[in-house]
Amino acid sequence: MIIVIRIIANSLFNSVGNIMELKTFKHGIHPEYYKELTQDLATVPMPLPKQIIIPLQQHIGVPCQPAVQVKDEVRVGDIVGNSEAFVSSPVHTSMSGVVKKVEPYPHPGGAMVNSVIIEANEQDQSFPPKKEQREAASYSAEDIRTAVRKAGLVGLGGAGFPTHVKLTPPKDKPIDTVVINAAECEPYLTSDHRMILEQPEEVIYGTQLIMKAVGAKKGYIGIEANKPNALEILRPLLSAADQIELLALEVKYPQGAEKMLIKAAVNREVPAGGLPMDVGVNVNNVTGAVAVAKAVRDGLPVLERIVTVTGKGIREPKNVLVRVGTPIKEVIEFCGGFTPSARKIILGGPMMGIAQTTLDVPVIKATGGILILTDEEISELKPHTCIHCGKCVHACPMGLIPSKLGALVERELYEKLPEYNVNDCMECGCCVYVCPAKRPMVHWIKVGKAVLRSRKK
Amino acid sequence: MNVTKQMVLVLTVVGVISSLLMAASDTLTRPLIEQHKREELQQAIFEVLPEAKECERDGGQECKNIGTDELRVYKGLNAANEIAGYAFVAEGPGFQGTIQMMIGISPDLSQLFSMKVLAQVETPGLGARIAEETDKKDFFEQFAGLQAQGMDSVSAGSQKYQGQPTTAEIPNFIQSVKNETPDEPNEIQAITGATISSKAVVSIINQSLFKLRQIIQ
Amino acid sequence: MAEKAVQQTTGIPFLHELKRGVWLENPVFRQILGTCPTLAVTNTVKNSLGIGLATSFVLITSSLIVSLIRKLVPGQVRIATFTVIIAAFVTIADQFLAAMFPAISKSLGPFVPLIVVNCIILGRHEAFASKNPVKASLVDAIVMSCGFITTVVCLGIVRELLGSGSILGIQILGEWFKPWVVMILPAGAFLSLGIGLGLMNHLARKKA
Amino acid sequence: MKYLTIFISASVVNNFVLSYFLGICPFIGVSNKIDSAIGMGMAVTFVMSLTACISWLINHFVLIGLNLPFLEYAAFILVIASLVQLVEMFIKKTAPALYQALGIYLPLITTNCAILGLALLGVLREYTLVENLFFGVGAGVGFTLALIIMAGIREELELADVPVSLQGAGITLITAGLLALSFMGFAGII
Amino acid sequence: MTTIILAILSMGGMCALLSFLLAGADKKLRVEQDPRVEKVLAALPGVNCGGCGFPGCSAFAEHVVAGDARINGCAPGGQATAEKIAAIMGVEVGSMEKQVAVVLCHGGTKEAARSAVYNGVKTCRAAMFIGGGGKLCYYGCMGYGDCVTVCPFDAIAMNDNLLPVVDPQKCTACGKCVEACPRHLIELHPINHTMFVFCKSQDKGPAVKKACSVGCIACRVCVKNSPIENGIVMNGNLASIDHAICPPSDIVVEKCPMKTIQIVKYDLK
Amino acid sequence: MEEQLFVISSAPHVNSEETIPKIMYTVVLALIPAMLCAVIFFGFRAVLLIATCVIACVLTEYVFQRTRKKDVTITDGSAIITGILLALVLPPKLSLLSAVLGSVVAIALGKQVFGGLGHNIFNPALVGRAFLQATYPVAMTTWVKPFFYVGSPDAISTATPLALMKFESQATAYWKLLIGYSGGCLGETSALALLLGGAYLLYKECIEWRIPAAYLGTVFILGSVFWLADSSKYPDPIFQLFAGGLMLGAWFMATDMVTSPVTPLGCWIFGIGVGIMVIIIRLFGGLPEGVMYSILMMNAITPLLNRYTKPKVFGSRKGGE
Ligand SMILES: Cc1cc2nc3c(=O)[nH]c(=O)nc-3n(C[C@H](O)[C@H](O)[C@H](O)COP(=O)(O)O)c2cc1C
Ligand SMILES: Cc1cc2nc3c(=O)[nH]c(=O)nc-3n(C[C@H](O)[C@H](O)[C@H](O)COP(=O)(O)O)c2cc1C
Ligand SMILES: Cc1cc2nc3c(=O)[nH]c(=O)nc-3n(C[C@H](O)[C@H](O)[C@H](O)COP(=O)(O)O)c2cc1C
Ligand SMILES: Cc1cc2nc3c(=O)[nH]c(=O)nc-3n(C[C@H](O)[C@H](O)[C@H](O)CO)c2cc1C
Ligand code: SF4
Ligand code: SF4
Ligand code: SF4
Ligand code: SF4
Ligand code: FES
Repeated sequence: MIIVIRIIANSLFNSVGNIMELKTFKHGIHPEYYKELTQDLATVPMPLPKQIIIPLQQHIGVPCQPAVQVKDEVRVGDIVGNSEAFVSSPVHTSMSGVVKKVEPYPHPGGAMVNSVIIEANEQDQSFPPKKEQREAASYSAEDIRTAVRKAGLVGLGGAGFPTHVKLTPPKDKPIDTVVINAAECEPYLTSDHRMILEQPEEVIYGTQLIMKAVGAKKGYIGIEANKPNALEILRPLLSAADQIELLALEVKYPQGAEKMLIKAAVNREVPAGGLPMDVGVNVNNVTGAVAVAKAVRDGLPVLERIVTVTGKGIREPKNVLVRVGTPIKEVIEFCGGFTPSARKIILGGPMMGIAQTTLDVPVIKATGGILILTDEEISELKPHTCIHCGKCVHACPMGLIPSKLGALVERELYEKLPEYNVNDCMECGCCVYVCPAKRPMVHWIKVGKAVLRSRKK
Repeated sequence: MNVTKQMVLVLTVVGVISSLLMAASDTLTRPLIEQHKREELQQAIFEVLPEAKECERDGGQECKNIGTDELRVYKGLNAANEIAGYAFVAEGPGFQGTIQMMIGISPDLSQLFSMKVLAQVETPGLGARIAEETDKKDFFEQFAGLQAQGMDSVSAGSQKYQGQPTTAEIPNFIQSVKNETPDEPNEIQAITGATISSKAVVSIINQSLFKLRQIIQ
Repeated sequence: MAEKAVQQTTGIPFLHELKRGVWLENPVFRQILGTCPTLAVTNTVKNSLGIGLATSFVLITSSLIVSLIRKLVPGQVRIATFTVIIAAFVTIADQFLAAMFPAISKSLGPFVPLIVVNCIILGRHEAFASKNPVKASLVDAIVMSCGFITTVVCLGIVRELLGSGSILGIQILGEWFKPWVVMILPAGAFLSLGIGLGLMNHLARKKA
Repeated sequence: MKYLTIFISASVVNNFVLSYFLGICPFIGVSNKIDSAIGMGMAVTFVMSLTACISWLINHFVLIGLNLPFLEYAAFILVIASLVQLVEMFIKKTAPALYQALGIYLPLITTNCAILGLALLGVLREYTLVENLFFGVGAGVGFTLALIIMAGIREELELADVPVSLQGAGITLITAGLLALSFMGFAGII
Repeated sequence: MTTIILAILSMGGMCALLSFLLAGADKKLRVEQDPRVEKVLAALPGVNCGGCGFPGCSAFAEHVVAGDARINGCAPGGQATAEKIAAIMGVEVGSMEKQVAVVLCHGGTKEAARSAVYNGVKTCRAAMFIGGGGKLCYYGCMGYGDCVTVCPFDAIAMNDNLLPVVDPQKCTACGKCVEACPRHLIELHPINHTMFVFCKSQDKGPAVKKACSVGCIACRVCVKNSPIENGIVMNGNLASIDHAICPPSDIVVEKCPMKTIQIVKYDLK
Repeated sequence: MEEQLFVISSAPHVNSEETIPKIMYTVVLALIPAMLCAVIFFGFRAVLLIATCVIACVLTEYVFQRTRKKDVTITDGSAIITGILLALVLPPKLSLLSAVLGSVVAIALGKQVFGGLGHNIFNPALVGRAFLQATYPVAMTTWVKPFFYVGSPDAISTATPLALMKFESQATAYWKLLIGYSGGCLGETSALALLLGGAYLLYKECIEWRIPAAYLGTVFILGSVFWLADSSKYPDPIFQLFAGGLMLGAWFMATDMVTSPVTPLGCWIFGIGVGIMVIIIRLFGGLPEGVMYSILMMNAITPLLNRYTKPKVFGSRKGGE
């Protein structure tokens, strides 16, 4: 019932939004969203697991070296892996216990990654209490960066780029704008949405801290128009002095991709092959902003996160507060287990998430969702030849010709790929989604990029 | 021998010998070839001028062109060595390319005797039927005995095929009709499915007749 | 190939060479040479024969000469020399046809002179006659000519049969058959040669 | 207007490759990549312009002037072949970049029937020198056009599932046939 | 008669003039280049057909010498020309010992355990991105046959067990498959190397056992039974044969508990 | 649980509902009004021709795919469309044997030699028609009056509105053009039925709107220019739009996705090019109608259009990187 009302409210809001001219970018797609499965379910904390697996690489960059040995005893928040390299981020244990093993273990990314396996013990498993909130302006940029690095913050929007690196803009690329990415354009996922609803003050506080850290004068929080209650809850918390603006974004995938978000928010185009800082913008995920707030104020590392467990393949879809390192098997069991037709386990959303072969993999910092698809939802891959319908060309937000890219890789004509700008593809999947011939362009593009990379070497 | 000398020598010798051969062969064949040409022309003239037995000669050898370079005209003579009619070569654009015809006309320029297509590149089975002999009545046979006076002088300006402009001054000496049987003595029936070629033939003849009259009179 | 062929002409039967010219190294289908006349004048069998024989005449005679003088010609004037020789023979053939067979000469149109630049001829000269003794060159020219004639005549048969229902002007297909005009047009030429080439490759691959 | 007509007729309506069957061998050989098609096309256009002028001069001053019509073929091909060879040597020495772009195609062209065809047709049609030049350039442009179109198609066909036996020359000829079918639409324009 | 004289004069004149020009140009404008180009060019038929994909024979010759054209790329020339070019280029075919590609994995569908149903692009390269194509072993053959497609000589085929099999007769050791295999399972070996460890897994024994019934579990039995000292050594978790010193040994094969080590028999005519 | 293997594949893990057969059958549906008009005006003959072409096309595709040992995809509907469209562009009185020949050529030479659906360069139905036009030029230009099957047997032959205009300078009334009461190919006569089908396709997003927009727009504008320049010599633009095969071509044939560009700019150029070509052929060529040839010619340069009209890459400055 509530869902029905929600949908009606949403569509009403959407039409209002249309009149207000929602901000957006060109092209993109409108997939089914299925957010109603979990968007109104308050986050529930999960009971502590017996054993956690902390992969020593949960970020883009240099992997960590183990900082503990087998049989060491660790306490919640202890660093278990670290690296001297700048583009890297320490990992912490999210539970107190004893190190059982340090060995390669299945990772959500698909490979085997060196991981620290910790068995919980009787020690205190709670986090340090919340500290007094200081004015964001009272921190120095350096303080914020140090705190963020120490807390092992990485981009929580999925990519997992170390946050302290992003908060250290080079001198010649001054940042004037911070955009907080709360678009959550991936279908099904609602963890960012819940985060805003449940901790709105932290969102604002985190935004202020990030603005301070990069020296930006202006902040935006971009939210897709299908989350009206998130917009409502944030609006009263903002004062004019904050220089933070709420943006209602058109509901369109991939609104949350940073280049698209920047285009929508400040109408700047990140140059091909460039980064947001090239146009003076810093983009951070909303859950990441909250994490920044907690890291700076409380010194709290990323020990737990909200994970949306959803899809037709799960008995009880939920938003769960999970400790990093928890095997997804336990999360799934907490949500009532699979329905009989469950066939595909995806970490992340349906458009960009990664299908898993095993339930042993742990939840990591950037895991925003566990999606379980059923037999009926997964189509047998039988790609037809491209019929040149051009739908993928119209869908591609990056202005590429996905049909050509796919066909070139299929015929192994890799040397022609650069002419078609293969490296500008962000693998958003819009092209594959719309393709009537069901061609797996993204998969081919991944192969093509890899081949080009290996040839360059 | 140095290379330069060798190059010059070899090429020159080869050139000299081959030109010698060609010239020799030319000397042998040229009379024959010219004879073929003459015969061909003569044959065509006699074919379109049924009564002609002889033509006005040019120094006793070739049929003499009494027209211009643009419109070649030959005078046919009958057994009594009287004028049996004129044969002229009409040429102009058809559907695909140039159509060239030999046409025989009575001495007073009022009646066509016959028409023979010398060259054309129309579509086989379609436009090419202006020249083809078929089991049905041949297109070109219609020209035998056709009046070439023009029954009315409606302008030919509405014809839309391309190429040579059919200026309004040129009267419709002969005309083509489509999908009906011709009922005037200066009308012929167009080939079904090849109206363009048919009209082109008619228009070329009209233009040539126009010039012919200027030459003869 | 060259050395081998020399041995073969003396030892191995001519049939083997013939197979090379007609099938293994067929100038049109295998080497894609001389396609222009193959396409342009194969609309009737008669024309095909005409162009085939004329080309063969030039190929054989000029191969003979080229092979004879091969040691004398320096590299830089090779092409010029060869073309002059070929042109001479073509001119003679052309004059001969015009004098003796005016009808054929007329229907072959401008393609007799173009034998001068028919890639087969210069190709065989460069590839073979200019490097081999007279006898071997003659054999090569003869078998290549056979290959060319066979190909154009086959194509001529197909095109004339489908395009006019006749072969050598003799009506073969009955009244019921409405000729496919397209076969005697440029498009039909391309299509039939393309399909012919496909069939040929198919057969060759099956054999292999 | 007359020049324009000659140009359009030679380049589109009576395209050398598609309706006169001239220069088919290089048309099949060098149409597999657009880049080489463009290079070849420009080289052909250049040689055709050159040929148009030279053949006219030879025709008027040697063949007609001295009444030696039977030397037509030999004289044309001799002069064209040698001059192209000279030009090739010249740009190879003086402009290596241009040579890489154009010159490498020159040897392919000397002995190509489109060139001689052009010279002979020009004589047959009794063009003036300027008309002949337009005819030559038009024919060259037409050749280039056909070559580039075919190259575009063949690059696309690299991605296609053409039966093995037809790959290469076979499918190129069939495509040329279909192109010739569609160029029939121009019939009667000029 | 005048015609003949005129013809001779004009033709001879033109020939003389042009050959003079050409000769002059040849002297003045000659461009130095690799002498092998000339030689290759001389070996080519000179048809300038463009069929090789290069614009003309001289271009083809240059590319052959530069090493980026196939030696047998000239269709009109055929096999004989190819042989001549090979001789000029010094590609000595006979003098080198024949090598053959060897696929170092025996974990086909029957032997290797599956981890998932792979529903992606059916090439090994693509499967590498998606859970290794659904086999539990992270090191073994994925069975989508990139090596088969890439072989220009049809020397590799997939068997029923979805393992690639090399036909030693057809294999020319061109190395295309070695490059193609994303798991680096294929190596070129002289035909006198016959005993191989058909596994590349670096996993520890128990993990290998779970993943595959013919994988190397690092039990060191082969090392102990090595016919010669250090003929077989452990390289991490994998046995490694030093072909330079270690002859094939039936005992080793027999003793290997997983039947990972095998001797191949080349049947060459 | 443990025993069952999960499915793995690359992202994205969800797809839209659209499939090739769905698109194809939508087009078949959109062709129904035109087919109905054909049957009304030309009677049972129309049914026969359409059925013959469809069956011949589907059979040819089946045989070809079987001999090549490829998956047989005759149920995807593309061969059916080719058959219907080929039938719709044939003269009503064409013999069924000729129709079969056209269908075989359409599928074999127009589609399968290139590798089948998606790989063909030229529009197969038009390849079939162009082949027939060149093969049987007379039969392909022999027209009958609508309702010939109820009238008296004589005087049934007629000319198409365009031929009447070109060769006799006779105009045809607009209402006749709209409902299709004129001579012509089976399915081209009724502009209204075709517009209906086109609108449905637009609504279903099965066709790229830019192509018919550019095509019809160009014909209208160029037609107007010539008409305004000399209305005694050139027909008016409305006539240009509704006469001949333009509507059928613009909505159903130029829009064939396989043979038209994929890029938006390419589609504009394609449409404009076809439009210019039609006007040139109609006004200056030897033929009264040029829709077929214009589309085939632009098909030929579609690969070039795709190559040279790549969309602007997001974030690229002028002229790419
Ligand atoms: C196709 C695509 C869709 C994305 N969608 C989202 C999204 O919905 N929400 C989000 O926070 N980040 C999304 N991202 C990631 C952002 O591009 C960007 O990495 C992130 O917002 C940066 O913030 P972070 O470093 O805090 O993660 C998406 C990326 C891509 C390529
Ligand atoms: C008949 C018709 C005409 C249209 N005209 C336009 C138009 O002129 N401009 C436009 O932007 N969209 C127009 N549209 C909307 C397009 O269908 C489509 O929404 C738009 O081009 C989106 O394409 P894109 O994603 O490539 O930007 C039209 C749609 C139809 C059905
Ligand atoms: C391939 C082809 C070839 C044609 N060839 C000719 C031709 O040679 N002569 C001609 O008059 N019309 C030719 N046409 C034009 C058409 O047949 C044209 O519709 C016809 O001339 C109109 O005449 P009608 O009113 O008698 O049908 C050809 C058409 C096509 C498609
Ligand atoms: C909008 C649309 C138009 C089509 N038009 C044609 C057509 O004109 N001719 C044709 O043979 N197939 C047509 N098809 C069907 C299909 O695309 C055609 O069989 C392919 O070109 C064969 O590869 C069309 C399909 C669609 C969706
Ligand atoms: S090509 Fe890349 S960027 Fe474009 S739609 Fe496909 S996945 Fe997205
Ligand atoms: S959406 Fe699919 S079928 Fe359409 S053009 Fe793109 S790849 Fe081809
Ligand atoms: S390429 Fe490698 S992984 Fe793929 S089939 Fe061959 S050996 Fe196996
Ligand atoms: S690709 Fe080369 S090395 Fe590998 S099997 Fe084939 S021939 Fe041998
Ligand atoms: S025969 Fe004309 S180019 Fe080869």
